[in-house]
Amino acid sequence: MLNKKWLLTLIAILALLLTLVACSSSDTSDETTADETVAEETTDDETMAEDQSDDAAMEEESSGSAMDSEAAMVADEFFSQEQYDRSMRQMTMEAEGPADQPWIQMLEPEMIDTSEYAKEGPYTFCFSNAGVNNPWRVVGYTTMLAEVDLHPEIEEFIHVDAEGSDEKQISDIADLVAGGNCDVLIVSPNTTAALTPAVEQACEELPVLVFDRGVFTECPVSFIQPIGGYAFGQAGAQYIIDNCEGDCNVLALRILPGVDVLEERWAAAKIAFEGADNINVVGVEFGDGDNAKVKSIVTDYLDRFGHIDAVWMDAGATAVAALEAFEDAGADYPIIVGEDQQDFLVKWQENGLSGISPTFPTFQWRTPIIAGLHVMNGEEVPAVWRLPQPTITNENLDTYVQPNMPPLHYAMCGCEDMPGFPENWGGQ
Amino acid sequence: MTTAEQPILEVRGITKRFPGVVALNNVSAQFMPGEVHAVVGENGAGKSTLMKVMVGAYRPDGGEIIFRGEKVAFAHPKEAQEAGISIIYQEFNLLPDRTVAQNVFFGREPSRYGLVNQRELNQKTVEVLRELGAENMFQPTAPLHTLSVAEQQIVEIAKAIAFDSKVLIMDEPTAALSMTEVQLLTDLIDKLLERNLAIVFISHRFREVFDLSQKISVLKDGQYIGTLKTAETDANEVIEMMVGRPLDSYFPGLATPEEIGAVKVSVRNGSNDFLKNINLDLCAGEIVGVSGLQGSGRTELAQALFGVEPFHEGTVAINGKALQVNSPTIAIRNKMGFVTEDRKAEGIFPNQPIRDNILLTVRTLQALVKRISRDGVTGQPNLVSDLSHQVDVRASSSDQEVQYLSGGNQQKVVLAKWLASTAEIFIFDEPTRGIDVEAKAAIHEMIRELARRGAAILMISSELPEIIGMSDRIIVMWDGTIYGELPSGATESEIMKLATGHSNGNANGSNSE
Amino acid sequence: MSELTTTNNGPSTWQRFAARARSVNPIYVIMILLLLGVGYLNPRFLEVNGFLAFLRRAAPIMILTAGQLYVLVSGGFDLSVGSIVTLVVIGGALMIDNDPANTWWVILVLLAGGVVVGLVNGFIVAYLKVPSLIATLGMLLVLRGAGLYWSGGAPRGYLTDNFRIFGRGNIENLPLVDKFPYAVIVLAIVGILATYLFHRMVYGRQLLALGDNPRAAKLSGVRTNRVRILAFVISAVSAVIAGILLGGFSGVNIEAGTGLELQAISAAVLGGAVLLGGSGSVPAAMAGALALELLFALLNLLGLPKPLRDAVQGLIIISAVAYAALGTRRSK
Amino acid sequence: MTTVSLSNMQQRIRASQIPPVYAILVVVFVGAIIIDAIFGRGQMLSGPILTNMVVRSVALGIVAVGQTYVMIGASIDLSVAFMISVTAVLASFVMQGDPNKVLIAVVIVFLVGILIGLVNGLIITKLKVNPFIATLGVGLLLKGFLNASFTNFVGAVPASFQTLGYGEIGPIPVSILMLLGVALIGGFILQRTRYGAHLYGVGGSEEVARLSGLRTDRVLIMAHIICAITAVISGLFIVSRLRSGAPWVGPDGLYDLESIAAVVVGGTALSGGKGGVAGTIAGVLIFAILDTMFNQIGMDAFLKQFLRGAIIILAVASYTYRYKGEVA
Repeated sequence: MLNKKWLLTLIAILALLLTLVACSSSDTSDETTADETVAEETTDDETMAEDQSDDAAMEEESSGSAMDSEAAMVADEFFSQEQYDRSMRQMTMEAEGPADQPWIQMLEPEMIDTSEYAKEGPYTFCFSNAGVNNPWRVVGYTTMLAEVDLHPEIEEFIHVDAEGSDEKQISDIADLVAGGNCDVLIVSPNTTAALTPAVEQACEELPVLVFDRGVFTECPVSFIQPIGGYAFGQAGAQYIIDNCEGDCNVLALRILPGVDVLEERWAAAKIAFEGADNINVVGVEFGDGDNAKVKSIVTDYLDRFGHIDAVWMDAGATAVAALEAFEDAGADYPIIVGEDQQDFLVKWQENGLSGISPTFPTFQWRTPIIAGLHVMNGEEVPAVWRLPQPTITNENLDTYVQPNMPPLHYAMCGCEDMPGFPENWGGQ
Repeated sequence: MTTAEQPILEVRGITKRFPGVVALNNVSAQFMPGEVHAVVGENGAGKSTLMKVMVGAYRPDGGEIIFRGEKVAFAHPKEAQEAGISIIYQEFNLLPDRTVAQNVFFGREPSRYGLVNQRELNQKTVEVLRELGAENMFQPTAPLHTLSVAEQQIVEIAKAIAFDSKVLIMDEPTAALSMTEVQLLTDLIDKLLERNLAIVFISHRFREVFDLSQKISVLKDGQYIGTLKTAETDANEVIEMMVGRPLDSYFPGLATPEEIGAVKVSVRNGSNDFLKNINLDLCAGEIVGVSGLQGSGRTELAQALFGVEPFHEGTVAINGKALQVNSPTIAIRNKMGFVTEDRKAEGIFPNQPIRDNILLTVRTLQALVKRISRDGVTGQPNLVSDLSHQVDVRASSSDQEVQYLSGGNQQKVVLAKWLASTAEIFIFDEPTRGIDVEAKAAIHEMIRELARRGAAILMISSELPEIIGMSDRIIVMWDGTIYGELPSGATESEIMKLATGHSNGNANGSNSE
Repeated sequence: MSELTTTNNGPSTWQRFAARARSVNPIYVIMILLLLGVGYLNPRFLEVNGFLAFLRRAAPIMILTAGQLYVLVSGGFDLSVGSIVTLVVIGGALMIDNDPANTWWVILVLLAGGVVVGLVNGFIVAYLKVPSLIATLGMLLVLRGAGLYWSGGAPRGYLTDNFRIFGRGNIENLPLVDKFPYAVIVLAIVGILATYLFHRMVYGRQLLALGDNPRAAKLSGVRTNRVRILAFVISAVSAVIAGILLGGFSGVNIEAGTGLELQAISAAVLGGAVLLGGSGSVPAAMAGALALELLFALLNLLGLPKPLRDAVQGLIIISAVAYAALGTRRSK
Repeated sequence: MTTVSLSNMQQRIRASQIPPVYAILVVVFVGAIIIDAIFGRGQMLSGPILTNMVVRSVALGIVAVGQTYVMIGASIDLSVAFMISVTAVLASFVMQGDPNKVLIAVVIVFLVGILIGLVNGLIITKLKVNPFIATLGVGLLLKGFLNASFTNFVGAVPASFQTLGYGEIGPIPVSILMLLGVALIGGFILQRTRYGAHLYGVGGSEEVARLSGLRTDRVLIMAHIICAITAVISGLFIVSRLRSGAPWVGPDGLYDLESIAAVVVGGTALSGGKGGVAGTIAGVLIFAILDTMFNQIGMDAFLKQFLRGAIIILAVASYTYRYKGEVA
């Protein structure tokens, strides 16, 4: 029996060591990435902090470690200085096209010829969707279906849902291509890297349009995306930096790693925070988009640090949960970065918060259908169809609050004038 | 058999200790080829431990084992088997979802480079079965679960001798067999003796011990008491050696006519998938013995009465009131109790304390949301301790989990469970199976005592002496019917004739004295 | 407990104390140690209000674990509870339809729905004889699909404040504590009821017998199907209650229940429940759930990243079960 | 004699062991074609769609073969999803797109997989931890290890390695041949080797196996190692399809629960001792047919999930409902 006990202990220790080793090794790799990608002022900040008093040093240390934790890390492949610069530039530009129809506006378009794909109607449009597994995608997909209905020349619209699995989406795309019915293939990739080969294969057979998340290939006829994650992340971070008085404890909440759109948001925010001297990022956490987790995380941080002055989020779905954590703890509302979801907008308006909502607009789901029809008509489309990315601020908040819409409806759907609104979107 | 031969297997001064117990203390014995050597003793006397030491399942703390003239120390039963000592355990050790051949050669399949040679496997199986005279009974490729219990026993023996065994150890091989099947086993053993095997045989059934063996060794409390030649001794002498004192009588007396009361259970034309046209009356105060071969419908009769596999046709009346006993719950509500054959699988709750085992049945009569009384029921707060005294459970406390009790004590707990439910009609299926002599007598006494207090009792048993010794009336089943009824005092041969479907003349395979 | 022994010298007080100490489920010790650890790092946890706030957060998983224990003791698993929680949150919001007046009947409908799901689970296991691992796995998919289909993939409608009060609200201005979470009251009621039913009522004993030896239970008169189905109903209803609290705590969310089933099973096992049935304790299982939550809080306070929490959870449940398994073998 | 040969023939048919799940497979396939013909585009029988249907089941099929082993051994493995992730991540991390590193990467992932299988087996057999908890725990450990070390897609496999996922030999994709190979070898070992016979024995009754002189622990540990190996193969296939590995590829594919469901639908009992690879492959194909049909008729994803759950329950119930004993 003694034997078994020892075995148990041994395995326990082994496993613990394994995890510790894994953890520490990842720390080292973090440092290198951080060094490579992030401006060098950080190190100076840290050395300065060490000279201060014990308590402050503790805080600074934890802030330093927060920015060095895995959650704060930005992988090389997800950061591109060029793209970052492009986003920053485009945020200040006026888009081409009608301002009241942002889904057909474009920024810095490089038009390409598509006459090789021109074809007589009626058309079959195929759509390989990463999933309709969150409200953003539900609103987007509903909007896309409404757009399809606007065009009688689209006779059939085949939608295949990958249910959030890369492997399934690869098979789905192969199925659609093999079926031979599709005139256009629209892809909203589940993850960037994984879907690249499948999209490449599809490109050989038919015109492909990619939107929402990207792929590592330029073979699609057009890649449709709003200005992008950098702009989103930077806008929120900059608002916090500008509106925070004195030294400011900031909690950064992310959904999950590895999605380029989300990685870019954090990368830009990280650069902004590290460039500001009034910001102390006390934590960077993944909340999985789960309200309960986010609420628990925020509550724990409030317990740990006493006060949190601002919350930066890479996606607004859990913004309300984060705010409720402050309410429940009896703390003052923080400066908050949310998104264009109605529950957040309503809360923002009701409580007169200091907030900002960069958006990743759901109106982009209309664009692929429109682009697809351009391609079918042999009309020019931009190789990269860069859509504008409006931001909701304290000033224009009232125009986006729609009490008749469900709480998780996204205001920036561009769907208000479409047939079936608001019922098809769950409104009343 | 000649005694001039050398023993093929010998144990000398074997001692085996478990924490707190000396299971074997300096035990010695010799086993001769061509001889059946019975080892008897009460439960806990050390029989099974001795067998396990011989095949290397346990390592002895002292003493030595001599096999074919050489000292051996097996690390695992497999080593013993490879050397030529096979063991058949009490419970079937077969795989129901595998074929006969896969079972016979399980663990030592004929193979090359790890690949099983299927043809050779089946061929060898047929050969082994032929040696046992069973090659025509079933195919080597038949899935085991399609075989009858007796056929499975043959597979078990085939498995043991498939190796070129010199010694075959059988731990209660007849426990699950009925009488004709025991006869089959006897024939098999004769065949094995022709091959000059030494057979070591553990049994609680004296009939078989005396029928089969040439020698009897007795163990008591881990001590070797002595070895007797079967031909020169009798049951009384052996029992005296086993328990250390003479037992006057196996069985309590029968019921007197005035003790037998009104009819408590009455079945008319009862039939279901297993039973045909059952007509049966059970009276208060009497013990009705049920005899019959395995598969004759004995257990099915019990299950039908108790509502486990109810009668589809016919009528059942309890205390004169006709009712459908479609579930054990209904049976229990009508004051029936069922002490099942397989205590481990059907009787006890191993991880629950004694008290909850005893009180379970009475609690099934209560509403699910009734508050429990820890050691009893409302009005009888000390029911557990009362009943434990009554059936004489030996345990340190009623908190003790039943898994830690001996078989006899577990059976007493099961009995107490039914006493707690204030049953008046009891069905006992093999009530003393695998229980040692002393506990057996105690249980027999308890059954009779129940009858004296006015309970109606149906007792199924494969042991004819038990049937004859206990029953006020004997019914014999054959092929799903009650084939005949005999008064108390019937002889074994009378019972056997009915049990084999022959009301007169020579019963095939019957075993007269 | 000496009524059965023939030789009874009466154990000394010290022996009795030692025996009782040994019989205390180690999970309580672990829980208290974790609480002290958390309290050392953040004294707020040891204050009444801080602790109550923590209990409020832990209440859903503790309730879920109490319900899961019933199924575990019967010898089964209930993997569908996470989906039930999600369905409660989504369905609650849909049915309430932003009108606080609907809350009360919606809660009743949700509870009734829980009963139905439990009945179906139990029916599939008890009558169709599908092993519960598979039956409730299937039910997990069915409910998740149903919930999402019903709502079209995104919840519609808010959970009104009077619905959320159970998971989020406090009774204010009490003496001693200035606020007392409703969730803790719900937790206490459910905990006491579940404990009482399991440990003090006939049903608990029948359930233990069923899990320990189903065949023997049937032959002893236990209506096994009824007892088994009731266990699934209790589990499903506890999941509904947990869902109401969780929805109250965190609002509308389609991820609300994801992964909770495995966490509840782990917690019950930490509390000494034996998989495949026959042994378990409601308070210990709930303590297991609380200990798990405390552990997460501790790791968070230590600043350990989330991935390590998974690893530590894995390590701890393996160790706990191994410890119990080796322990029982030793005592045999 | 005639009766003997007749019964012999019957037994041969029984011994040829076409699992009953094939009846369900045929029904589902025919049903899917009919439904597709009515509501879909009637393309189910076209070559590319059929091929793709099988390719769809490669990753699940391979790991389900391994899951069959542990489940025949009356165990279960919930850690396969994370093993797949570990393999995918580690392989692409080591390869870094360099064809020369393929071999070393493959060796490493197999060693790691075998180690994990060994740990699973040791915890279950030596520490006597219930396999459900043991592999759940190991899965959590792997998850922690993965997420602590890698938060993204890391590295990449070289294009040559992607032949595994996308290559074709003649008209047949390499991946299908790989599934076929794993299934055949898996089935062969179970049906024709001593080890297979022993595994059935250990699953049927550990007691019997032990008393028959088997080292049951080793047999079961081996089953877990085999399962881990199939998870590694599956992971390599997935990473070759995805070009790069990420920690979530395994759990996102639900390979743990789906492989168990496929095995059980294929007729292997949770209680062990019977079943086989042939049934499992049929179970996997049933899921693939349903998936393809749902895609073809444009079924709502949520309804799909609903139906998948219902079908798992019904398929298993079709074997079990006649059983008389108690099931938990």
